Amino acid sequence: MMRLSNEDMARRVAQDIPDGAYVNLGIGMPTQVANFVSADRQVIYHSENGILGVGPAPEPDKIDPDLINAGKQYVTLIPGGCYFDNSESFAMMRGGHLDIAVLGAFQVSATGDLANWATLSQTLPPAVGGAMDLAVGARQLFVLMRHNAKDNAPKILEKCVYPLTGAGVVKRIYTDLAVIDVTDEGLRVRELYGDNTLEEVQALTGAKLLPPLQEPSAH
Amino acid sequence: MMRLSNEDMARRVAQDIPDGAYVNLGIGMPTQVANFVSADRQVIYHSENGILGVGPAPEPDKIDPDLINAGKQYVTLIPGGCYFDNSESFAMMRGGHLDIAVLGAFQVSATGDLANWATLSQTLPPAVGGAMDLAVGARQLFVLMRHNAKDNAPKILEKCVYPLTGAGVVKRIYTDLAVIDVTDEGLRVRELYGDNTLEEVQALTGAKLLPPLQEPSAH
Amino acid sequence: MINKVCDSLKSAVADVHDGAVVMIGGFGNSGIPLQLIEALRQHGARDLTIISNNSGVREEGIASLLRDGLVRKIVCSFPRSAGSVWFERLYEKGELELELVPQGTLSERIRAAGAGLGGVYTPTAYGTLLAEGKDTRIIDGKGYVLETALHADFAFIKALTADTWGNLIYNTAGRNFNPVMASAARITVAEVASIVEAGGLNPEHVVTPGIFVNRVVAQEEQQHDAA
Amino acid sequence: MINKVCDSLKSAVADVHDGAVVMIGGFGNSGIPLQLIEALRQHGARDLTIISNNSGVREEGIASLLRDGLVRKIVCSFPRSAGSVWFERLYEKGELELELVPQGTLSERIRAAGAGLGGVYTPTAYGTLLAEGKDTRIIDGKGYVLETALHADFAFIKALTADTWGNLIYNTAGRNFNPVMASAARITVAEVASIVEAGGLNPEHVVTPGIFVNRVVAQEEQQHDAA
Repeated sequence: MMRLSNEDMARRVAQDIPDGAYVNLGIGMPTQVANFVSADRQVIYHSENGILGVGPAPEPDKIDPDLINAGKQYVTLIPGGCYFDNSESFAMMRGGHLDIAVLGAFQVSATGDLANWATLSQTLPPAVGGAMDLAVGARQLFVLMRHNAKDNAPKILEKCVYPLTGAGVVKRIYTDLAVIDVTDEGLRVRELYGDNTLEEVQALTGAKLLPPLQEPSAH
Repeated sequence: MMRLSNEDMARRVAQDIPDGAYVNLGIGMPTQVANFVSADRQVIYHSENGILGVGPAPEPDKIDPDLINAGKQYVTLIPGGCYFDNSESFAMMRGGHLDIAVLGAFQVSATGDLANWATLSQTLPPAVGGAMDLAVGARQLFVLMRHNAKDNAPKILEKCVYPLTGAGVVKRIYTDLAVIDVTDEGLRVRELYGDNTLEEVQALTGAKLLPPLQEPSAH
Repeated sequence: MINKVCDSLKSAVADVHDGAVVMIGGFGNSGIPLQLIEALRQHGARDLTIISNNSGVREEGIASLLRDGLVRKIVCSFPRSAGSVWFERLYEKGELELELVPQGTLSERIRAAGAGLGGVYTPTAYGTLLAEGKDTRIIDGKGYVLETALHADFAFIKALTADTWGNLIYNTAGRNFNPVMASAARITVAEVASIVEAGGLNPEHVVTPGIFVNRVVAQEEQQHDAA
Repeated sequence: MINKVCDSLKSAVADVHDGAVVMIGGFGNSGIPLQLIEALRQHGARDLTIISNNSGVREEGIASLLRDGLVRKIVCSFPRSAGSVWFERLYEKGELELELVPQGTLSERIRAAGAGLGGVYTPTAYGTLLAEGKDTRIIDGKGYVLETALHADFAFIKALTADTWGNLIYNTAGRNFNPVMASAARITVAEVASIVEAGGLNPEHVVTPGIFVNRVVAQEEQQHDAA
């Protein structure tokens, strides 16, 4: 089977970020998406700590210690960006002003439930951050994650086992095997990478997958 | 009986505005209070449309059409003042950040209910503005009004007849006859002007007045 | 590439439909998008719901929409002021629905919509006529009224300067309802005195981030027509 | 005459009592009032409730208060991060109470306190563990959770420049929780890099109006002690 690298997964999501979009990229793999958005598109990245227009990492001698992204990395501001406080930042997120949020996940359910903030493990104290606000607020919530956990357990399930971040919030799932839409009918495969078949991907998935829709004829 | 002029009533309130206070003065007579605050006190006037540090009227050639107070009069900004939007302005009012608000009133009740936005007349369509927000939010709400209506009807009543602006919100009433505190025991006269007697003022008042407290002895 | 600048006031309001809910910024005569209102009047969409602090005076601003019979309902804190003749006339004839909202509750309900909240518990109006029929709740011994979010199809606002990405700064007390309304409408249109390139505003000084603004239009030379 | 400037960090925190509820601004290492936190640590008030987005890393900031055993409870969105050893240690031993709040709900609850609201209905956390035991409500077909106002005795915040009346401006993303916390405490203390006279800040650029700030204190020369 064809399995995309993390980099190629981020590249694939980047193709679906349109020109002019306001986008929040979650901590970790989602942050990489920005590296692969086509240079002919202007995308405005939001960071929950209070930035619109997040730019690339600064030169080492140009670091502003206050100017970090949500992952606590030093960043810059692009021309046309601006700053605001946390309550306004989350008003943007919760109020449906972001076109797209891309988040990682532990599990996604057939009805678009997202679990990405806690496992069932009791060894770590909990922490939630801004994930729940993004989950309910972004106009389109994309999940970017490997199709299976390290032990090969499926991460796409009929019902999440881990505590939910949000219920019925995920719009599309990008994995290393496929792109899958969450629809009213259920999980519909949108794209299979390489020669991956629906049956192969289904075997690695804990929820029923629907086949891709036929492309409508062009006339 | 001694009846203060409107100007002297405003002057009397001004004596009770301390140095450093954040104050909102209602439209009409209360606005005059600012003219009489002692020059050795710095008082920061708030205007509900989004100004802290309202200054005097501008010279005619210095008018900024956007820079008006809540009464729609042209004003200026003093050094140290600032601008903000309406939602932040009302956060200040509602959130208990203003030390004092001075409002006019149609009626005040023995328990500090305030009626100043509507009468029982059906001839005028209603309008409420920011009075209800000031009423619930200011740390101390002073009412400045003539003791009696034009037809001599008392404006201080056991219970307001007109629709309420806020319930149990008034702290002190300044009229042309007296200064009256709203206390847990009831309305207590704080100060009688000139030779006005409690009996004379009581006769013009629609609620029971308690006599001034004896000054505590100095030792 | 992002460019939110509209080439005319007319095109900036062209998609306002009959029955639209329209927020209009301003307080008294401060910070009102008068040219957008005039474009809306000429556009002629009817049956509008207008959300604004005031209702216009004489024949100006919102008053001109009322006069032309374009408005079904007004959501307002202080509709009656010296010269608000069209509001008073229509209201008395029963031809205009009024939802009277305390001023701070008006801005807070608008903010709630922009911030994705369903509603807020405010102490304002508790125990008064304006709370009748509304849910109330005692929290820590104090009474509050539930006020729900107030959304709009369009917000017409006024700012001093925009950049091409819709970031806005204002002039003095001209901010008033404009920033909060920008956040609460499906389509926000800003009338501005001048437009600069993206990057032309200091990012520390931006008051309304461009994410809240869909269209920016420069004020045109004032036409002194007799409308 | 109004002058909110404190002559020392020590005097700025001197009245923090045992059991106080203290908000502390900052996000990660951005916009944290580190010198006020150190002054608070030296002051030594105990049994504190700390409201902050994070819990400090290594021995720095809030982590130093945890290490010294001054904190009873922490209200926080993301207490666990790389290096948050003191939080993890105390939490696992059951010596620290944690109230976990989604980040946007944290700032909205703080704003509600500052704005005099009793609470807000937020969609965040609806249908999740973090809504358990809380009132919920369906408004226009969508589920919301009631979140109540979060007040504090003290807010310690960090800004770039203050004037003597407490008006504040910030540096880039150093704003984060600082402006909203300023509004929600009985006493707000701002640690700043520089102080100017009232009138020295452009009134259009002020982010936190001075009415929300009780004390301003300039950062002192960094002492590289081994605390």
